[in-house]
Amino acid sequence: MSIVNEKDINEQIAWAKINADVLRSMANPRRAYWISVAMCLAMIACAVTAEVYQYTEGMGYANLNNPHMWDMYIATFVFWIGMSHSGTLLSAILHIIHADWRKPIYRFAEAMTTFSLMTAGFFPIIHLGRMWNMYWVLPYVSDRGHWPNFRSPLVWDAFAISTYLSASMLFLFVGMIPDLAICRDNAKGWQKKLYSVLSLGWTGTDRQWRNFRKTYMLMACFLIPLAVSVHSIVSSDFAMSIMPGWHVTTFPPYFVAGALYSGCAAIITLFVLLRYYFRFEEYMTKAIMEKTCKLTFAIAMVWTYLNLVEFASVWYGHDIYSKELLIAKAVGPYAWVFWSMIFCGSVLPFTLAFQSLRRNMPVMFVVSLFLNVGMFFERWMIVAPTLSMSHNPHQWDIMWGSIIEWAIVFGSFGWFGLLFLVFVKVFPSVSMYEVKEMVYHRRRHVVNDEAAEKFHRRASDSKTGTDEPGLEGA
Amino acid sequence: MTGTINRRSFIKMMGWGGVGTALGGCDVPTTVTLEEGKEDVVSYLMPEEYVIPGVGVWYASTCTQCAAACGTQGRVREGRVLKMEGNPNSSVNSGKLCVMGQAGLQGHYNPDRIKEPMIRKNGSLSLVGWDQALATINDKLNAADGARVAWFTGTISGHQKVLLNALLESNGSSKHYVHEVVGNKVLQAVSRDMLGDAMPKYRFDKAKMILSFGADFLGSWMSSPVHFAGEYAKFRTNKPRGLLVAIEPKMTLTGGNADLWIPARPGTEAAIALAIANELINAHNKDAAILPESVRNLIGQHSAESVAKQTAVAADRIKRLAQLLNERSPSLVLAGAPVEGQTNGYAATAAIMLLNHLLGNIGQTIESPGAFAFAQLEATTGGTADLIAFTQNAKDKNLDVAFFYGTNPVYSAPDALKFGDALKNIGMKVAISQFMDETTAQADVILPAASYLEDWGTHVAAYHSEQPAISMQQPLMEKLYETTRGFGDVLLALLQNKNKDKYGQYADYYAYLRHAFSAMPASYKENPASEEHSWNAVLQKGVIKVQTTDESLSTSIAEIDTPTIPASDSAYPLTLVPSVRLGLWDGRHANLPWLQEAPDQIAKVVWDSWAEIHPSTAKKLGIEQGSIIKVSSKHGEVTLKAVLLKGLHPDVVAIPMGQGHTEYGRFAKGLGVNPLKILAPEQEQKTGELAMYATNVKITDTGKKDTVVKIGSTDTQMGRKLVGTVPVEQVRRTEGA
Amino acid sequence: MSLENVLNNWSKYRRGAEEGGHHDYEHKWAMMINLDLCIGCNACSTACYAENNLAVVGKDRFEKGQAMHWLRIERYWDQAEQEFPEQGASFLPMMCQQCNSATCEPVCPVAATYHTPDGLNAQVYNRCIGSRYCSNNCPFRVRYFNFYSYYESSWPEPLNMQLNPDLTVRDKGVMEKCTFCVQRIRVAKDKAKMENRKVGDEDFKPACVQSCPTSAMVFGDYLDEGSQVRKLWDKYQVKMGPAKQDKQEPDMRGYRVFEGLNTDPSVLYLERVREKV
Amino acid sequence: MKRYSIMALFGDFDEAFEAIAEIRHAAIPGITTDDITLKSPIEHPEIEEVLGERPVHIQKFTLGGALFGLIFGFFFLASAQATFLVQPQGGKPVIPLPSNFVLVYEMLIFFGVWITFFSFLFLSGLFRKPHPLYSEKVSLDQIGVLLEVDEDKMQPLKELFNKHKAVEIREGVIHQ
Repeated sequence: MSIVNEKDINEQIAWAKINADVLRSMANPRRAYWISVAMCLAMIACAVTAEVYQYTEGMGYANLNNPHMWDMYIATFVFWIGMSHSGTLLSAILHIIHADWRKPIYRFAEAMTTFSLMTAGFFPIIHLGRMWNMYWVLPYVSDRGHWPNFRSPLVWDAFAISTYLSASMLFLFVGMIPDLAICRDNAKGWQKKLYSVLSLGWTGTDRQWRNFRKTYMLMACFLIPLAVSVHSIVSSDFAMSIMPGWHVTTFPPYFVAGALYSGCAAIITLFVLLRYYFRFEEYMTKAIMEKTCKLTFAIAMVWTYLNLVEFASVWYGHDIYSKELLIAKAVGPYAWVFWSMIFCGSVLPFTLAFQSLRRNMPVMFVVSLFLNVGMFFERWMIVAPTLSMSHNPHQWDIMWGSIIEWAIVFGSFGWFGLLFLVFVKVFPSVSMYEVKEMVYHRRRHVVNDEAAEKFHRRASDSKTGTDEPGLEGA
Repeated sequence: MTGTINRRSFIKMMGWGGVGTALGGCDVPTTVTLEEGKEDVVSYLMPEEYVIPGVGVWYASTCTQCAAACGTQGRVREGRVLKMEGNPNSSVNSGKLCVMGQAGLQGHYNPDRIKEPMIRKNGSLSLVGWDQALATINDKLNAADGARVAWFTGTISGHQKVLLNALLESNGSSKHYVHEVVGNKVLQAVSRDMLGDAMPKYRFDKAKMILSFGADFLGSWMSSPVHFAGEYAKFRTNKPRGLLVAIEPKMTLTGGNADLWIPARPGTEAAIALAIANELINAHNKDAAILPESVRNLIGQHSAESVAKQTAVAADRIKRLAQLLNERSPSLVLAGAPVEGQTNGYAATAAIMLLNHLLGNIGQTIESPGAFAFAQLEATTGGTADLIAFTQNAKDKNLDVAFFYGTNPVYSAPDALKFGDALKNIGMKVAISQFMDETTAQADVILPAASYLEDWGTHVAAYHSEQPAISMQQPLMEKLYETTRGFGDVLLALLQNKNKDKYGQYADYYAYLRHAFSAMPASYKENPASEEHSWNAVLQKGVIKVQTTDESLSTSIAEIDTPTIPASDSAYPLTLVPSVRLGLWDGRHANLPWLQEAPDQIAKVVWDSWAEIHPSTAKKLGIEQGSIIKVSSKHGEVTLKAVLLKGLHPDVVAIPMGQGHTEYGRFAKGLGVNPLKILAPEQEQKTGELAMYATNVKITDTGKKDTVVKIGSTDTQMGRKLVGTVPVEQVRRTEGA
Repeated sequence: MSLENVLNNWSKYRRGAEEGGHHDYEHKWAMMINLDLCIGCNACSTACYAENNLAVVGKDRFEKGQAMHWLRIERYWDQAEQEFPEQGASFLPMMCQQCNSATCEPVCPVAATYHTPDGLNAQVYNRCIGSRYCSNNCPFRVRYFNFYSYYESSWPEPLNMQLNPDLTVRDKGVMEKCTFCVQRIRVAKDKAKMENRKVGDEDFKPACVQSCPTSAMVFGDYLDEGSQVRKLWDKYQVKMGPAKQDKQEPDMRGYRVFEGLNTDPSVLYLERVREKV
Repeated sequence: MKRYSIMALFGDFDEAFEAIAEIRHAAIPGITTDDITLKSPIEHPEIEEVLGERPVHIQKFTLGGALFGLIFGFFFLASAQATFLVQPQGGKPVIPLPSNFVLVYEMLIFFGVWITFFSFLFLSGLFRKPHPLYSEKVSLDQIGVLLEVDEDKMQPLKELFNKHKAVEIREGVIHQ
């Protein structure tokens, strides 16, 4: 079949065109852009209104009650944190394993990481009863000799998230410097000033490139364990408790898998959108989409497996509380959420197994959305059922999110969208220099083996040459 | 408890307390400057001995939340009373206090209290001063024929009663109606006839077994819950541990703590009792000779088998009960409201009482309280007969002036009695009340009463515990509203109008009490030399223990006419049980938020009315938890939520009293329904009491549904060990119980 | 210098509860509740409302499950299968169990709930930021959160004059729970200190224990060999501390709720007794 | 003698490679690869290798940062816990290793990343005005070879560059 070994990218593509295309995507927004910005702002307005009301009137209006102390906000928090793992996966992991098909799409993935983190960060704060004291969670030197309680997974969260946010922002920024230089070279007026500052005087000298390469690799190496640890720590918010359904050993890997899963799904969504909006067909090719889908499918299966592991270990275990809860999840009032989670999370991904579907952008768009819906359900199923029926049956209670909660969750998507929209207009959403590298190397190694051959011979010659003394002086 | 206090410094302390309240309290103290000269600057540097800021002092008093007359002590800090607790010196409650007593504070600090006297001028109430109000009343009294003046009160005792009687006397009136919805008048009548004492002493601590026919002694029975709870504790901690069996239509608090709870339709208890008697005589050859011929025949007609058919209580179970009663001697057989509340309640109660005679419990577990030294102070307990009598009198236009105090007949009278219409025939209705309750709202003259925490008084418990006593009531803080007056003061004022020379000498009710105390025999004074000292001692103790002369009970068994089991009405197949909540009581506490929010002990519902239905009945009627249903009798209907409870006889629907107020302040108004309204105006033949358990009702589903506001999500413990239960045998082995 | 402190006391700071933790307890307040005597009358609960300024939330908020009863009487029917509950109801007064290995403590991000030298599980309102993790991690579900500012709604003038000045009225956003009437403990300890003697059984009782009409509750210092509560714990052969209880007489009454979770509660319950007729 | 800076721009990277290789082979005496600054739009490990050993030191700083995070992190936590003794015990020790390890791990990464970043900023010769001869072409698709040489070297260099089809040769006087 022809399409099977279709190239990830056309290596004959001219570099000037790469610059041009990407820079074009940053220039003069279309009407659609402004409409989406307006929509995002409207969504944010909803959330702000709801939050102001809740702040002044009290948390009670979020339908929280004695057993249900967390629910929606924390579920959404976990959801956004999960979303943030995609960028790291693509840019860091694929970078160190030299999978160069990541190059056209990692930039926006990384941006997504940063922005979903910035969104996630809101929720632990919003859900606080006295959010104006939130900084008490941080270990600052206080004249009262107060410290946070370092035992609390919530404090771990604070550490992990701040680390992850700063690290991934740096990673995103460092990776963008050469492109910012390109922008600088092509921009005029205030933009020129802006990019001159941002590009830190990058001129692409060999010294800059050498240090850049090393830095980027080192950061990637840091980011991978960090990403894993972050979601493990988020999972320990639950796993460290003694509550049935939370006190689960497999939670850290389960959360990480779920995170990568929702992240990948989100990448597919944005992949399709950018490809359509900015006509990036040449960079975000179907071949790359296919690779992304395969990756997603693999992760989906890992997630499914971990689900089964959890169910099995509970089912055959002797913890009556957890078992009770597991059954309640499947048949209780939250059952429909549970089963739609299973469907979206474990059944739907099989569409990714079919090439024809993988190559069908609209289908992938819809599927990816549903995958993320499933992931949201998963988060709800993690948080709510345990609260609704834990050890003491006297306090069992079923609760659904209130309008306030929904408004804030809704608005968080607006906030994320806004950040992303701003990003794609201010920064190159496709890494120009890396696409050039990709093209360059492929042209050398893949297309023109002969040239590559010659190249290498020359190189070796020149090496041996240096070893000969005396020539210098002559 | 407290250091010695004398009146002067006590009152001074009250003064300080007042200032403390003004400056302290809960809100931010306003900055006070001498320049303004508006407020006084109060230095806390040299405080009075009794108002050291931050130090709470306990003062003894008496609880009037129900008729039990428990001794209390209130914690006073910076002149505010903050917490009520039981007074250890009182043998009624020996230091304990029930929900109602705890919540008394909220009656005292209630935001809906009446602050000033009011007079109804052409329909609408207008504020007036005390002088004018009293003048109006006195004019009317002077004009009115004394015989047409009536007083309508709740249970009353102590010197308030003395003054009231004096007042009635001076009016030449004998019309004093005492009304309590929760009372045991029928039982009292039976006890008087069969034991020679209306209120004998029940010795739970001696009893090895208690068989209760609807006698909710942990709740409403003899309206002394705290006392009997204490007795119950003794009964249970005895060795061997006492056995409690409850036979009742709806599971009361007592039934909820029984070893065996047997549901019985109201009116069938007597038959069961007679069957047990039958067994005792025939199977356990108890001496039937003490019974009159007719009674023996009556018992003869009630074999376990035949009764089993009538009452659906298994024959062998009746036999077993008889056997247990025989083994566990001495025992106690008690009759309560469901038995009394029948048209033949007297006979039924008697039939149950005679089991005590058969079992020889008289003198063993039922003793005479002895003669109380101060008869004039003894409590006049209330019932519902007086309500009916009063209504009749009013209907017949026999009343010109009626005083209402400590009871709320407009609320508690069944619609069928047409009490409201009857009131219209009364020329002047005077209400001495703390709150604008339904009755007060109908009054022409309203006198704002001081709360029981602001008032002086003496009380004598209707039911005499081990140590009969006069319980002292003293103000625990200065009046919240200067314009309110204590009941005693009002009576005194009225008396002074009638009988100046005798009562003019008393500046106020306090002075009268001091006088009355000084008149008491020297034996009641700690230090006969010093009047002052003795008085303070009494105030500190809170009780004056009263000697009683030993007496023994008579055991006369009169004729008992056959207790007939009420025929079931096919149109109205269910019997209505207006149950009493330990908390809202007869509705008088519905305006106390703590009690509204305290879940019902059995149903665990809050802030609402509900109809308790047995699941099997509900199934038949297609009703679920929370269905909005109509409960209708021949005399009216109420619409409320259904609550499914297993602790109920299937032929019974129970609606707790206390809600359904149309007045009575923000916390009570418009909440739930009042089951008393739909009661049939049936009367107990002998005593004329209202037969409260003799109303047949039917249920219709409105199809609507609503959530029941309650605590507790599951009925069972879901396999966890939250409340462990062990058989008594095991405890006998390990603890020798 | 704290680093010095770390190095000097390293082994001490590494000690867990079973070795008595990093400091020795002055007192260990404990309770005993005889469920055979508990008649479920609510007196204790209302006493708690009066003593501890508990907010009355009203019908709607009660319906939403936002009630603030620190001490609630749980009622269960044990004979689910039978048509009538012939052995009556099972009442369980449930308040904060003051666990010695409290699960709420380690999860609080700001150390607003911690263990006092009295063995109490204290809640510092001022420090609480309302993350509500403690409540989520409490198997007894006895922590109550101020979802609203109740001082505005619950005590209309002059009801607020009843508020107990010995403790605060909590504002919205903080967690609260039973304190074993810590304000009474405070007063009693100060008094005892002034008279330089140990705090005894008779010095004070929590409001609930004081009010109980059947005296089903007993309170005292577990560390005081002479105290009534200690005698009872010993009598019923339940020890505080060890994860595993070994009773010489296994049939002896006395258990702690959710003993298996090993939170080591300070409240001992005695099984209720029923006689089969 | 005058000193010039000269930059040749190559469209074909191989030619640029050739040119550098030639200079390396001392085509023009006195000019070595050390004088060369390469300006390229993309990374060129393979071209850079002709420029000879040009070491990078970032990793050392990274290691330092990470170790700092590790050691400082632990003692920071431990001493905080040791001063703040009224912290929740929950039956657990004052200084609980498991939870501290989690936090120390985060701090290790935190400091590691930041130090790496800063060392990158300082070691990679950023924050400089673009060289006067800098051309936007470099950021597009051409590779530049920049040298600073004395007047006499200019001519041979130009020839060398032209020989290798330099697209453009820019030059400028540095100082007289």
